[in-house]
Amino acid sequence: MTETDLQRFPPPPMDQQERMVEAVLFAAAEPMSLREITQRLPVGCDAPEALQALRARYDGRGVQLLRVGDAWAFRTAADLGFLMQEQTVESRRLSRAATETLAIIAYHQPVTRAEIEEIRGVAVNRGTLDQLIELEWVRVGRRRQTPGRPVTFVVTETFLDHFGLESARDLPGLAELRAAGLLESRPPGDAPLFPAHTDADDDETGQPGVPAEDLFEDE
Amino acid sequence: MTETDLQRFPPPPMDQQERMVEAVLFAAAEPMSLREITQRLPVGCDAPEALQALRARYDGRGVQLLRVGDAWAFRTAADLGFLMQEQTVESRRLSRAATETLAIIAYHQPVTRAEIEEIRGVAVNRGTLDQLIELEWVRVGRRRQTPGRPVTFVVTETFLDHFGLESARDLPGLAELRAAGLLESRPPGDAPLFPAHTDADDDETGQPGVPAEDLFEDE
Amino acid sequence: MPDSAPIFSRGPAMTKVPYLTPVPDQAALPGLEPQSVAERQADEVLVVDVSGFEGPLDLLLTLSRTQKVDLMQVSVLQLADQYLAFVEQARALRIELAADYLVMAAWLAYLKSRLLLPPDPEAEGPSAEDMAAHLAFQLERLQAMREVSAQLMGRDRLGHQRFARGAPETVVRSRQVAWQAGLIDLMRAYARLRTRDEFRPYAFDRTDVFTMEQALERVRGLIGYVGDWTSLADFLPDGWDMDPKRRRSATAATFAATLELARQGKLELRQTDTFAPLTIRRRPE
Repeated sequence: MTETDLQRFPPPPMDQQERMVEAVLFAAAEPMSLREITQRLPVGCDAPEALQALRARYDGRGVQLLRVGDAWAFRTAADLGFLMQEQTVESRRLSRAATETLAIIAYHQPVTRAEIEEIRGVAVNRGTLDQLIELEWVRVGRRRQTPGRPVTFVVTETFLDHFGLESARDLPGLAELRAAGLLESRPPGDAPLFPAHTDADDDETGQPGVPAEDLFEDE
Repeated sequence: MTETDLQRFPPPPMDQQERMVEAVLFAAAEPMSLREITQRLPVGCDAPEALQALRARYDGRGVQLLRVGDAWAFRTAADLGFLMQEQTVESRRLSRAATETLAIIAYHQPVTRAEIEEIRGVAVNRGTLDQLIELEWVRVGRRRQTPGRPVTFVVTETFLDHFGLESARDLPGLAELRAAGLLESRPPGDAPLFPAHTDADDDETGQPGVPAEDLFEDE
Repeated sequence: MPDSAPIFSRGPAMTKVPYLTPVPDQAALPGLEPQSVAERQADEVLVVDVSGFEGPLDLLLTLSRTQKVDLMQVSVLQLADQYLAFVEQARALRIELAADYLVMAAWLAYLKSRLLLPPDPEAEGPSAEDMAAHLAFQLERLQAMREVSAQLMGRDRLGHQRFARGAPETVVRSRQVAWQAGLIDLMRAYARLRTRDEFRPYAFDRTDVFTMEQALERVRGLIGYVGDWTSLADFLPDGWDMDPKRRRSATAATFAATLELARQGKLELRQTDTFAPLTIRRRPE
């Protein structure tokens, strides 16, 4: 876009931009990324500013503008959930293995299957990961650059949306767990290896000694 | 509901009722009637009043609270309907067949399908002509007054617009094409083998835009 | 090795809490009837629905709760004893434990012996205390994950407490394909088509072009009769000397032909002065 274009079509005033973002997001069921929103607006619009104004406007309302990762969505206020009982989705109860695995992926991401098994002390049932992936709460991340190049698992935007989290950094208790060293693979004072779970036919030689600093950095 | 019930569970304040209606309508899959809304609210709520307040609140916003028959629903403001269209413009090169067919029509119009096929040396795919017609670059012209009365094809105003031509007569002739180095068989700068290429070439090229009757008498 | 938690084959797997379930009466073997309340309680702790556990670590975690201390203060020695007793009991009950549980039992027995014996200064690798600390860490970490997973599932979830727009408005997705074709493409295509024709009949439909082949043929035929210097112009074919366009073409072709024949040694070519007429003659034998 050139200077000339901008001059020829000046962006609409901010209150109009806010209305536009409101309309676009209200109409969508799924969170929309900043990029998608911008694409739908006339040229030259400032979507981030409009979003901030809109979020403030809906503060305390029955519907809230929420940030979900890089995306935005309107969702009903959680305190009014009781009004929507008819609409409650009766989701299949997740097994303990599934919820634990989900938590481990969320708090330790990106995490390899071997690391999950090391934490739980038991082999990860293939179906458990499948279920989480099918729910679109978990997806495959980048391969770990260690021998065997095991795949890692990370949580998705759908996960954030489902659990009402702005980002993976907002996971409950994350800071405390990190401070307690419980997101490390070793106790704080360094330590020995433990036979724990050794799966002979598991070639995911995930390296449990990855520093936790880079957690959440890349997703 | 009795007096006692009302006293025991006083209805929430109006601003809360408004929030509730807002959330309920937002989450509803269908427009909701006053009765349905009332049923969803706590006992003692005044749905009509909450709806009026809510309607006023959304007045002028990007989303409007509308009455749809006997029911209520949120809808995108009518003036923002254009935002509900996602236009993805995808640039694609016209296929070689289409380009050639278009060129023949432009240079020889009005031209019949049989004539196009004769020049190209291959059958013209129906889809190719359809595509050019759909693009509004080509339209059907008058029928040729020859046996079978075949339809002819001509280029359109849109075509001239797109290609920046005043008329099809402005299409460069073969000699000009050659001068511009557009003849692939003879790269520019390559000395001609024969003392050919005099102005005589233009006779053979056929003047652009000239009716092609004499070129295709055998059709 | 099985892919899932070990299941021992006593009826359907029980996955619901509490994980500790007393042995049903009929399952109690003769000779194992507990005598006292204390013993009976101990048995209830130990005799466990294995299928309720998600591996040895989970079992250890459950056992550690009986110590009623913070996990950091858990006595690994005591835990090892409890675990080994559990495995013993399971064996007594002829419950087949999966390999995972046995590996853990062996390791715990080893750890226990290391913890009890005075440290061997020669021993390599981690000390028994480090190993015990790591086990405590693992238990604590698993416990932490278990707690946050409960917190996570207890959040206001979409479709439970929070809802998306129930009637999302359809976005009309018009995928516009902008077909790219410039005038250049058009002209190139046309030129391609036309030159394809052009090369087949190349020279034939050129009425005003005298080709070098024609000139060669003509000069080659005539040169035999020309013993003396003769002007090049005299070699031009009839009818090609009047129209300037045709004359230029014929002259050029004839000149090119004489050059070629001169190169072949068939004739000689002479020009007495700048711009003077070109003359040719057969090369003397």
